[in-house]
Amino acid sequence: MSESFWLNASIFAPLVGAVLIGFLPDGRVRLLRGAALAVTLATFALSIGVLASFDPGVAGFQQVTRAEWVPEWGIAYITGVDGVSLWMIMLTTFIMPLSVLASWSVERRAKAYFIFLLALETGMLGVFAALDLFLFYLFWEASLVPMYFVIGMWGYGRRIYAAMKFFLFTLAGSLLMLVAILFVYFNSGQGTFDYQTLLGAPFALGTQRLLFLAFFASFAVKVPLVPLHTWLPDAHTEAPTAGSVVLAALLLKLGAYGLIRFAIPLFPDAARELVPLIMTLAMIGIVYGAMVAIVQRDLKRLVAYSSVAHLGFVVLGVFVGTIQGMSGGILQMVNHGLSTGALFMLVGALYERRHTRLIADFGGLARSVPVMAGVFLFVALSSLGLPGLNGFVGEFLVLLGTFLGYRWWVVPAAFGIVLAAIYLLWAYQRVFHGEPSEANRGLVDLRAREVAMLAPLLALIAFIGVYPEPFLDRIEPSARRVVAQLRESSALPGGEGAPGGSATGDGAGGQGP
Amino acid sequence: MTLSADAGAHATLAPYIVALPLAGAVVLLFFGKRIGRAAGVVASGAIAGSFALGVASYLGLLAAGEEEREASVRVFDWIQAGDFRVAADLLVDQLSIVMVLVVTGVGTLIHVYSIGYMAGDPRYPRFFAYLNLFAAAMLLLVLADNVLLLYVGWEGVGLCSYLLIGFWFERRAAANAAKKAFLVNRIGDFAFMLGIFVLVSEAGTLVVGDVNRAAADFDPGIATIGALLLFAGATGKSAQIPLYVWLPDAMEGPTPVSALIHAATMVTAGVYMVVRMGPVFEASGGAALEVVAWIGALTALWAALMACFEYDIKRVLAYSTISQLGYMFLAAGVRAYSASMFHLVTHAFFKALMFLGAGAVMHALAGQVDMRKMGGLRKVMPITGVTFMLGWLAISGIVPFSGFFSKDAILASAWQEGRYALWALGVGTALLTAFYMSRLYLRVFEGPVVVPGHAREHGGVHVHDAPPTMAAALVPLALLSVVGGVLNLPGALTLEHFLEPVVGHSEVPGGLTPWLLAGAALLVAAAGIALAAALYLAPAGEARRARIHGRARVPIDAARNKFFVDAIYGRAFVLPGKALSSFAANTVDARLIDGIVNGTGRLVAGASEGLRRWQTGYVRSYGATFLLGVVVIFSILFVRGVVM
Amino acid sequence: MALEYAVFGAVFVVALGSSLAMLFARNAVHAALFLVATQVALAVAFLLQGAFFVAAIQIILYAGAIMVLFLFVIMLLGVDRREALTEPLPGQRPLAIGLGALLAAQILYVAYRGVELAVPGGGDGAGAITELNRDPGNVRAVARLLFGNYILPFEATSILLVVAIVGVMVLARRIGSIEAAASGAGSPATEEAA
Amino acid sequence: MPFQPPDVELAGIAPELALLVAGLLLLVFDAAFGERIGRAYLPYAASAGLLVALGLAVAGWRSAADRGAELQLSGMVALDGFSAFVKISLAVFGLLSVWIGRDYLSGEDDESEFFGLLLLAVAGMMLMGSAADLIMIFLALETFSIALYVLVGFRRRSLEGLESAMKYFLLGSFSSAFFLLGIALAYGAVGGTNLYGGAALGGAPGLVDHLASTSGGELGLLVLATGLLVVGLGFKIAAVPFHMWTPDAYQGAPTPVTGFMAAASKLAGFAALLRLLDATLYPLRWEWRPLVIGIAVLTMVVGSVLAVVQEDLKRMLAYSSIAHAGFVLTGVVAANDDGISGSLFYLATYGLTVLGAFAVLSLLAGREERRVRLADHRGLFYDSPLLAGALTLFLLSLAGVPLTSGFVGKLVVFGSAIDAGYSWVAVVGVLASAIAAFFYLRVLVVMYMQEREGPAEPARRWPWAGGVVALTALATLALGIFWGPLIDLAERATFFFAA
Amino acid sequence: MSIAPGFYLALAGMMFTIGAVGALVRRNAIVIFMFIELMLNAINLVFVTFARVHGNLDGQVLVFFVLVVAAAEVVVGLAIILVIARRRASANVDDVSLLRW
Repeated sequence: MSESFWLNASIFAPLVGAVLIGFLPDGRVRLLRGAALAVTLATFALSIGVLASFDPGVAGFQQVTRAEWVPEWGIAYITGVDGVSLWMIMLTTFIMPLSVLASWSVERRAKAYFIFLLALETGMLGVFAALDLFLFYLFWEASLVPMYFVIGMWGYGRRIYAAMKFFLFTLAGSLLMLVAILFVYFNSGQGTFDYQTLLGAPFALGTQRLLFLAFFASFAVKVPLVPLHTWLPDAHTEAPTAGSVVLAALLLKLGAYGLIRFAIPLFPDAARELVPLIMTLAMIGIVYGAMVAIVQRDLKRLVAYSSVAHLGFVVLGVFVGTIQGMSGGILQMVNHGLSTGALFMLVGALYERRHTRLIADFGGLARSVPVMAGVFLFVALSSLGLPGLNGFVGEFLVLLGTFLGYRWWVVPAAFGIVLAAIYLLWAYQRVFHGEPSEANRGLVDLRAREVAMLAPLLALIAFIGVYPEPFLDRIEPSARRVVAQLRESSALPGGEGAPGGSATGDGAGGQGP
Repeated sequence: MTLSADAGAHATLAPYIVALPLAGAVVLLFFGKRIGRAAGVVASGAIAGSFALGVASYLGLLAAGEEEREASVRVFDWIQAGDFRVAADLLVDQLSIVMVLVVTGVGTLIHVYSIGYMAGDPRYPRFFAYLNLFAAAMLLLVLADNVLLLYVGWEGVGLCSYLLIGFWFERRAAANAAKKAFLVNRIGDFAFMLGIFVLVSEAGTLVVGDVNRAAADFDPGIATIGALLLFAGATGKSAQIPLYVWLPDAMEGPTPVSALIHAATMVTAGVYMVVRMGPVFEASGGAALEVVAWIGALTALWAALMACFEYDIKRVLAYSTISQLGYMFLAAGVRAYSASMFHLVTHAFFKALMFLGAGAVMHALAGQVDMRKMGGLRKVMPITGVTFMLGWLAISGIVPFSGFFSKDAILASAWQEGRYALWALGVGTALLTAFYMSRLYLRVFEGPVVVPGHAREHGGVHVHDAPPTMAAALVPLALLSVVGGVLNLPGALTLEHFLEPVVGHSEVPGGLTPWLLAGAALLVAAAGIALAAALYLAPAGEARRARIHGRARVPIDAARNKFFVDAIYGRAFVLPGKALSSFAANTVDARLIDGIVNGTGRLVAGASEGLRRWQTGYVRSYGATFLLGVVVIFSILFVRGVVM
Repeated sequence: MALEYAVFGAVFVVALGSSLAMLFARNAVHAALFLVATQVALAVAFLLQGAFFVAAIQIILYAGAIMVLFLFVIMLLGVDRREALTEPLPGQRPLAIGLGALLAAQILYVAYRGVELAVPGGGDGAGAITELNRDPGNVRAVARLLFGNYILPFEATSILLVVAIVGVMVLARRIGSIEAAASGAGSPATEEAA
Repeated sequence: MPFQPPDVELAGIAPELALLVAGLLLLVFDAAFGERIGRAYLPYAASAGLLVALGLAVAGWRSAADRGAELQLSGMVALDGFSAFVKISLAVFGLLSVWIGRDYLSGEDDESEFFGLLLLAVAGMMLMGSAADLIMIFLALETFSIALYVLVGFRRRSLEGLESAMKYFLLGSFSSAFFLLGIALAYGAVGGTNLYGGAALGGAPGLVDHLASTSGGELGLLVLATGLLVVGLGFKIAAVPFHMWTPDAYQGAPTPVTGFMAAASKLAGFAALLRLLDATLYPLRWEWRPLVIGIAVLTMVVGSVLAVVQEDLKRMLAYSSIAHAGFVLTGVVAANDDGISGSLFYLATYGLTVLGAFAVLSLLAGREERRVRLADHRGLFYDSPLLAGALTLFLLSLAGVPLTSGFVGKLVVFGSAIDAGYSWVAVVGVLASAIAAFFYLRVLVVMYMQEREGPAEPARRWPWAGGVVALTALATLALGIFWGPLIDLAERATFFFAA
Repeated sequence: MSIAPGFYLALAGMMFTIGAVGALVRRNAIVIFMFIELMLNAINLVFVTFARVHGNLDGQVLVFFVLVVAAAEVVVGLAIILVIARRRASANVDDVSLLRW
């Protein structure tokens, strides 16, 4: 069994499972659920193999598979992991069984539902593992379609509008990326889509800028960065619970991952030049997302906007050009996946009980469902970055990295932690505090299944908060590599580059003088 | 758990000091329902165990040589990213052990008190879980060897404060107060975090000792910014101007919480932190300390003014706490760190005592807090009355109670440093302190017996003294309030001498001056008590009060309305913030950005609708379009190919 | 020479005149007759340039066969039908005329420079044509080309014609069945022409 | 000068001849015996003819591969990889159309004419693919155009059908006139109408030859001719602004014919356009490129935008076919090998996909063409999951979603444009595809996310059309994943005869 | 053949344009079609004229093909027009506009 077995098996296990589920009878919902759960759990088990055989000391890619696919075009099936993708893959395989658990209330057309969900998992895992630009794009788009159906077919209220918006937004961005990928292919002179080969391809700064922006358009939509974010609240709000969980916990990571994996390493000079712009956007996202979240009336929408703010931290960390920022940003991707995923599960659980998401309809739930209240608070605290829980580690590193790189630029971003406390605690107060109204009395507290789907998340939230080392250890070598790409000028013939000298000067190596 | 080889033996216990209450909290959170009534005992046992371990550590520390008293223990590596490394290290030295003893000691008493006080509450186990969690966080805060770990404890206690203020979350006021406390603290923490960044970038480390050693080389400007940011954090946690507003509201929490968190321990975290990071503050070349001292002095006076006109006994105590914390900052600001710590300790004793006494009164009067509806209670609840009286005398600064010594130390230090203005502010505050505390004490416990109507009806005869568990907490605290002063009596065992290795030496006045200063303080205290007696105890007090009120209606009303600070904050920050958020959500997001998005869609659809009219259905107009295309193409090529 | 100019002048006037007349003829039959006149004039123009065979089939096929077909259909639909000369489509007429004028101007310029655009120096192969017409003769020369180089297009026209025939068959059957359907369903009668 | 009859080599037109023979036999046989023996054999016979033609086209591919490209029949046709590729594709499209039409027409009394005309139209299109002379192109164009005029008007008793036929016909002849004027001007410029000419044809004048020996301002007339030729072919491929007939004709025509037009007629038009612009007139590319870019951009944008509000599925697909013409035009603009092979690949895969889509429509709408409005397909997925699934696949392919052949097609044509330095055209293209995605998604929304109103109308159980759906779905998927072989073929097909 | 080819081309050009314009402004389908025939005729003149310019007969042969095509178109076209005219009792193309937008 070769070293790369686990990775490839993890990628395709859900797809195989989806095909097999296709042969099950449509009406047997329990059977279908069980099968989907089994497939996702098996995938998780396989991905444990990836984690186990991962060598933390290696900065480059490991467990690499390379198989020719369309040799005429230099397209190959290349997959591999590094410290960045490892955790994204683990997060995906970890979240998926939980989102299957969160889909227990899906009774209608369950077969199609689980098939889409599993196809989606393969798509996302493929994105995280692909080391060939073509393959990457393939998986990237392939992850779009199942989600479209999940939102559109099993969503609420304005699901069709939301699904359309989601699809078109993402597609518009990714098509620009496609053009850029093709441009790279044709103009690199390498005749290949192989990511690692293309890394060194020298492009003039002006060209790089356009290419970077094309990639960036695609990723920024997915992240999402303000002002390209408006698909997100709609999609999150209207999607079924598991859809929101997957969207928030995993799909948004595709964008940030793309920035780290592709946008920066392929076009480092352009990335360096555009750092101020992107940082500004990220900061706007942090503050703006939080402010908009404060006044939301719909609980799910509130959580959705909190994602905008959180992902702002991620992007900020990625682009500040310090190892702390990068590591923190990557860790924050995992953190956000855990805490926001859990929040969406809780909101979904609330919806199942009360059939409303309006904050004003709730109140006093801490009395009627104390365990859920406690869990919600715990997750909210993680989300608002309480030290000792996971969110803090990521946010702190991001902010520290920002400070080391850019000093007082950090202030608006850091103020985001105050705003996060405002919207989360205010929402918590309105939902859980106070005297419960008649409708809010006598609700059922968390069921065993719900505990089973939340407990792993809570455990991990606490674990990362207390002991993030296993994560950071594996992230750091890869993060260091990307930071180096962002900071150093590549060997440009014209000697362009290194424009960000003053900006990145005093954070060298993460420490001041 | 690995212990570093060079750790002093006495530090080995430190992790367990934190872990014990933490374990108690976890056990109670998960199994609270099953444990039921025994929760109070479990929790008290956990914190008492911590206290015992603290004492053991203290003894171990005393046994160690002068040079080896500072010891740290590594629990595990926490965060590493690049050169930035933070470990979960705990530091045991003279300063932290003092705090440990105060926290666990007072904490244990309050736990015990709560067993009686909270009896009958449906969420009884949860209360103790939170209380234990708080103790753990607070101990982590004081024992942290690096600033980030301190920050963990710092926010941890904030969280517990939130949970406990909002313990009776069904009450809107409690829920609001909890949220307010957390948010105001978050603002402080935001500054604190920025301060941490400054420390990391300047010192390259967050280990307290290393930072303090490196501080000497800091650029004064940077050091000032860093120190002020840290201090901004402290103003949040320790309720100083401008972030004190949450503390009076925090009285919505159960009274033991007010005693433990909002009087004795948590709110002093800011003082502790300033003392801890003293060298950083000093590195700014005086500017930062100047700010600390002035903020402290002004807060002391400001809060005391408000305390003078408040009728809610818990709120009076809350303002008093703010005021006393101001004293501590005043001391720290003049580098009298040990005086600051000294006052911190004595204040913990007498303020906790008074809160618990107030709690006993409320307990007896079915939750009544308005002092106008009380009177002469010493006669019906003698233990509470007497112990409260001791606390009153202590805070008022009457010889030989503990407050006299600690307050005097602060004032003397200010004088010694030549900061006469600060000294004057301190003395003025002392007058007010004596006055409002006497007002409180005299109204509630002296004079004719007054019991609020509903308390009489509900339990008329049941206006009783505190139950034994509550009394068990009151009496030791009362004793400590009385004798706490000995801690700093001149001699080898003084607190000042003990702390000197950590906080450095501070000059005390010599010769006749200290006696004169002490006399002045005593005189002022007596004046305050006399004034209160004249207004509240004397038969003519009622008339005098009316006269004064008539003459100074405006300032008094202002003071009763907390000088409108809450309202001003509301107008200046909360409302505009909400408006801005609404603007962002409803206008920018929904109209502008989504408007552009949907507008693009509409534009395409509109273009589609418009363009389809072009497809008229008349074949001749199709032909016209065709011909148009031909002519355009022909003309272009004609110009390109033929003419040119 | 002079005769040639005179004939060309006549051709020019007749061809252009009857083309224009077509535009304004309200009656379809008149338009068809003007078209015949134009075609006859063109045949003369062919003759003037030595295209004898083509001139002949122009008369026979075009003016003879095709135009007869046109007239036949016009008759079938009713001769007297007059077309209103108002224009219901807004802008159609100015647009058509404007575009036509632009196009005509450009083509005229091309015609003015046309030959030199194609053949450097504006060569004239009239001599060669005359030569070919003498030997082997116009018809024979054309035939040689048609059955030589152009044999495939020539044969391909047969496919074209088959298609046309089959097409007309289908459409004719359409007419029958539609009329049957129409009369069967009692839909508006087809004989409404006045 | 004695007359030298030309060498008659039939290899170059063998598939056309086969179709001609098959078509004529079919017509005659049916006319003679139709009443007696019924018509059930007709689709088999038509399929047989097309299969023979397919075999001959493959043989032509072999021979071109073995012997290299050559001109035959006095330079009238080229036997090269390009023409063979086009003919193979056309034969396949013809087969699929016959199969769709078989169920659609079954029982009608003019089946034989339908199949006969279809075969002759395919023959004409094939001739277009191999024509190496402008007049051949014109004749081929007219042959299949006239067949299509009739086929479009094939719907019994439908005024819409007749109207569409008339519009198509009038505009078609109008456009023919311009195309012919283009030929005339080209003849004036060159002295002959052959695309190649020169030594290989005994010194006969031809475009390539002329361009090689002439330069500069003396090409003015040829440039004008190019413009008019583009107009004529632009009409066939439905490029804006010569597209106006498309929606009306597509909507009015019988569904199998619509599919046939979308797939085959477009391919034939592009075949001529590619040969003309990217091979023959390549030296003049600086003249025609801006023009074609303009047309391409207009076509992509107008087609995509106009499809957005369509409620009739056939009409929507018509506008979408306009947009697709624009996408292929980017490959024409590129005018490099990738552009040509990409265009061929695109056209081949697009044809399969769009035929599949129309096959689904014909299964749904039936002979009466009743269920063609968007709203008629609410909840289709729940009534006919397989059909809806297939249509989904086709629409996703048309939208250019990866793992479908449509994606690869876009990839190659946009890629070629980028390679040629026209990235901005590709950007316009992707933006147009983003708009286009909207209306494909609308169909998915209707099928999956809305509930049916009223009773379910079961789809027809037509085995032949169903088979077409299955085959094209398979092809759409397979070519989306393993597209190497086909793109390889298309690349080898870019071998033009150059004298 | 002493008249310069340009004159013939000019004549053809004007006729072609008249044909194009006429096809757009007239409403009777048959008349429209006649104008299209006029355009083809004009093209024939161009062919013949260029044949003369080049001194070869290819142009004259091409006229032949144009004629055939015109004939085929006429047959089919008139049939279509006839069918519709029978159905609608009108040869006015503006009456046939069911399919639009």
